[in-house]
Amino acid sequence: MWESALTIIKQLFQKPATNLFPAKYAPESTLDLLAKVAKQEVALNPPVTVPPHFRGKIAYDRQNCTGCQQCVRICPTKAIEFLPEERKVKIFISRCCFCAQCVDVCPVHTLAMTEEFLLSSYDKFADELVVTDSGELPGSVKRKAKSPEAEEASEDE
Amino acid sequence: MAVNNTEKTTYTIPVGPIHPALKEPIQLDLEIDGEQVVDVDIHLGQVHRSIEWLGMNRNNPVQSIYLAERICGICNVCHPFCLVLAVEQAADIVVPERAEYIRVIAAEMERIHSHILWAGVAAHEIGFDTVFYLTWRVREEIMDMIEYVFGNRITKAIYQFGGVRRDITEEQIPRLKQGLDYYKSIFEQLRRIFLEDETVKMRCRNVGILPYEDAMKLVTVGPTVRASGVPKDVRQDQAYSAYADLDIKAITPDVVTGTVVGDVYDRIIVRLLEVAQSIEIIEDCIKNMPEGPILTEPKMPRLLKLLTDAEGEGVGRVEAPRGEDIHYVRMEAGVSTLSTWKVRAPTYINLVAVPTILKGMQIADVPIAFASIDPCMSCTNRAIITDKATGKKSVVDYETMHRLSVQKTKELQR
Amino acid sequence: MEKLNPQGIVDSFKKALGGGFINGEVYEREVAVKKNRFRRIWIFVKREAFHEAVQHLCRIQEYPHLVIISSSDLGSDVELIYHFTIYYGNHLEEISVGIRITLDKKDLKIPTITDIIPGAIFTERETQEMMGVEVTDIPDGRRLFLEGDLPENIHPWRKDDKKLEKYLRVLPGRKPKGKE
Amino acid sequence: MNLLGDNVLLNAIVIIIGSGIVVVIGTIFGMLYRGIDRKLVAHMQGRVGPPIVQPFRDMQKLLMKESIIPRGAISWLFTAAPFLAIISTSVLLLYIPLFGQPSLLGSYGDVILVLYLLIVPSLAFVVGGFASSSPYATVGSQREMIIMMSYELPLAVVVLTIAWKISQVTTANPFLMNTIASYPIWNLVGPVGIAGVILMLLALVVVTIGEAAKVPFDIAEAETEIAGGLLVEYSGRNLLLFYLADVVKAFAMVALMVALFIPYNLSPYIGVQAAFPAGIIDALFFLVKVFVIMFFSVTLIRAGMARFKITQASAVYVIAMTAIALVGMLLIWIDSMI
Repeated sequence: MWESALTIIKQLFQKPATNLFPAKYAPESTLDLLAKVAKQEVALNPPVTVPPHFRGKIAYDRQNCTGCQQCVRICPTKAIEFLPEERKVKIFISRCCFCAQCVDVCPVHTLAMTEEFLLSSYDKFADELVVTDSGELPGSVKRKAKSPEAEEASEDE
Repeated sequence: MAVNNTEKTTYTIPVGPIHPALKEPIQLDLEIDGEQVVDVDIHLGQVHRSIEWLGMNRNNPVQSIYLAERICGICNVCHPFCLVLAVEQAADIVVPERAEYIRVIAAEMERIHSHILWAGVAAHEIGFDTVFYLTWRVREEIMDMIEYVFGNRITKAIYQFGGVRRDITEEQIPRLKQGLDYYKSIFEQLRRIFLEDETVKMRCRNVGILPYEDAMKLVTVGPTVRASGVPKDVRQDQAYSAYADLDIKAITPDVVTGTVVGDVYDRIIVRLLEVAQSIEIIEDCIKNMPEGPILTEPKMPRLLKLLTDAEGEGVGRVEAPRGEDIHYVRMEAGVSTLSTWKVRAPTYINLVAVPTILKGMQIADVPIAFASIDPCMSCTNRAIITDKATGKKSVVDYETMHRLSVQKTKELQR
Repeated sequence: MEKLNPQGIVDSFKKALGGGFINGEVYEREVAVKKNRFRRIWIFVKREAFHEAVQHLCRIQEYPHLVIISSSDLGSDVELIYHFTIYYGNHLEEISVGIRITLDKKDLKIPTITDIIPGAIFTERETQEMMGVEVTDIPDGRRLFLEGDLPENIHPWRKDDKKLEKYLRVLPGRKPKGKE
Repeated sequence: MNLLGDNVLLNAIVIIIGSGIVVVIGTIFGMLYRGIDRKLVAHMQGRVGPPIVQPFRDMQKLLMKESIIPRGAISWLFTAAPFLAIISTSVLLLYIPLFGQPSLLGSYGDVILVLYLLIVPSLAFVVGGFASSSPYATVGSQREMIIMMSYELPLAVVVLTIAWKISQVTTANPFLMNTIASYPIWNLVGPVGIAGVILMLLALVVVTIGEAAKVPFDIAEAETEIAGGLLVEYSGRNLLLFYLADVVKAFAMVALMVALFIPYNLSPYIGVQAAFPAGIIDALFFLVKVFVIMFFSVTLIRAGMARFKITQASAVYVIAMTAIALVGMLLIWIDSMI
């Protein structure tokens, strides 16, 4: 009994461990709060920081993609849809299971995992949940240079 | 209402299918007489998701790893570990030693977080919410370590046929060591809170006893059987992966109390000591982890081709936090999916022992006695059905099937 | 009975079962850096000698550890494997013993072993409902996982059982694919 | 306030309005103390916890929610029970001296009536539980009855001892709440008696948790065992009435503890004689006293212990607490001998 009694008294005066994201208490009306946040009158408490290799939302460098469909074939939840006419892909984040298998398998490294994890939305097919193009990726191998990996990957199929 | 013929009227009190204590989709029909539990009947199948069927029909083996990972929210290292071991035996893939060590580190980190999670839930079952919050706050440290090393708190996506997908680099090691030291420093306080608190002893001593004989006869596994004195532990008996190099000894309660009663209190002892054991195992693995590659076949197309041509069968047995977990896999040449995939989670077998544990208990003891086998229902249920239909012969498309089920629910409500 | 090596166990089975014993296989494998041995035995048995085989295994070790019954559909017949392990309890001593029986699809019956190992009740009930194998004089033959409203004659693990397609929910927004 | 003198009509009106005010203020402070209690327990557990006005938000939410009556329940009894609970706890407030002032009806009712009024809400809970025909509620009601009976014993022993001690000192009716408030027990006993009174205080602290139905003794509404026990079928307005009854009963019990053991007022010591400021100071001092008692008897123990089983709980009351109370009585009796 005394061990827990000691701990609770100590904790009474220590800072609580709860992370107060987004606000300390539930607001009277969430819409007003979000409106104020949009007008920068109120700042939300930041969420818990994520480590470097965190696997969050996918980023897709559309311009560099060769349309080899390896990612479409390997995706466990069939979250990547191939667009035959432009030979590009579209990724549905609502179905994605964040396993980063497509990132590993892509021969030209056009896919990468960002650190964004606030992905809630009312509509499965909303814009922020369907990744079509997220621009230049730091690590992606330029297609124009026809890197050796790309050739070796294509004759493997 | 199971009314039996004795003059004393007993009535059935349903615990489940969704019960605030169990938080798991299982239905226990307790037949009680006053406050005494006379008989228990178990109903399963409320959350069956046809994982085996998907593995046999839709997914290629690599995709099935991520399916296996989602069999259970807490123990999501043991299922892919089993599947990977089984398929490697079937397709005869050799795993590099460094990968073996990283796999064991992942498994032991999961055991620490799973046991501490269970300790918190057990404290909540007996109404000791302060300890519940304290334990889950202590658990945050291991979750941060897992997130730092594997990228995600829960779904670690580290297992691959023939090794692991990411390496534990040199600069990640200090963060791991710092976390382990934190656990060593706080372990003494946790032990005192759980094992020396009068109210915990009052609620856990001589509650939910599983005698040695019954534990052997009912083939229970994991901490539940070790608490009854049976030294059954797959890491010790049939050492797989890097466990063969480490000398693991199955933990039984007589290490601390000198006697074995086989009740909830003993299960707390076994699980707490296993957390300490896991800490040592991780340190050993980090110390003598050999250098070298982490994946025998990094090229995915070639790996898929190798798996499709594989022929044979394999049995993967792993000591999950809740007990022995086994996957039986059979592969046929030319078939891209696994032709047979049998998953047996530890709770599946421990459930058989639940009636023996619960008989004679008071209702107040049922949640803690049942939670003491650390049930994980999502592991145990894995079959088929997603929608109801009235068995019509013609092909039913999605809309009509939906209309049928809506119509059926209306009938039930009337 | 004192500890036997894997080959010794196979011979003792052959002696005990006589005609019912079809074949015995020993499988060994090195594990991890220190190359410790990992051993498994497959015993192929006829259905008539099956109950006797389990009793013989109980003579080798008083309470063998029954892991699971796995069943696979091989087209014309079904193969049941009873996964046991014996000599558990000390370091690297455990041997897993798999007793395998092939049953013809026309008469899928197997005697129960709950009289020897009461813990086998759940896995027998699951084999009964998933594969359609009828376990004779099983103490509690109710369905385990597929309670409720699934019709009785559906056995999900059967390869030839296409009644299941009807229950498949096709993903919204995607046309239903052909027969999977 | 002895208003019996002049005409009866005026007197009745004053009492009606007075009791209305006392009940409303008592409920508000009861809710505030429940909010403070939850906030303190949260911080003890390392959490931030809800704001102090959370009980008022719960009330608001429950008022909006629909009140469902289960098909198998005895509907009239099911809805009558919450009203019985709230009425008896409100009346309880009228008899207990609050905010340092003598209680509104102090001269009419005495301690025995207060003890009786403490039982009626528990009875209402039990009747509500049995009326809702759910197996969980039935088991919950059985437990509530057992707990109710077991903590009556130590409570009765303590109150009788205090009344007996006061009767030795004055000729006025020792059971009247006002006489108890005017003769603090601590000044009447010698050193040996002080030990007895401390023992009795300890027994009454444990009884307070039983009355407030908090963790070690909240077996009747054990959420993890019988899914909310008594109140499992209640929702909306009915649940709100039970919630208010529970809050007010806890507040009244702690106020009773203050009246029995710490009836002192601060104003004489500071020398503030004028009626109005003295009243304010006494009221504030009363609130501090209630907070201290609530912290040590309910909050601290609720955060530090696990829930007992029904057998253990009644054993604690019938055996342990009764023994402590009896030893306390013995000491006081011996003290009066010396």
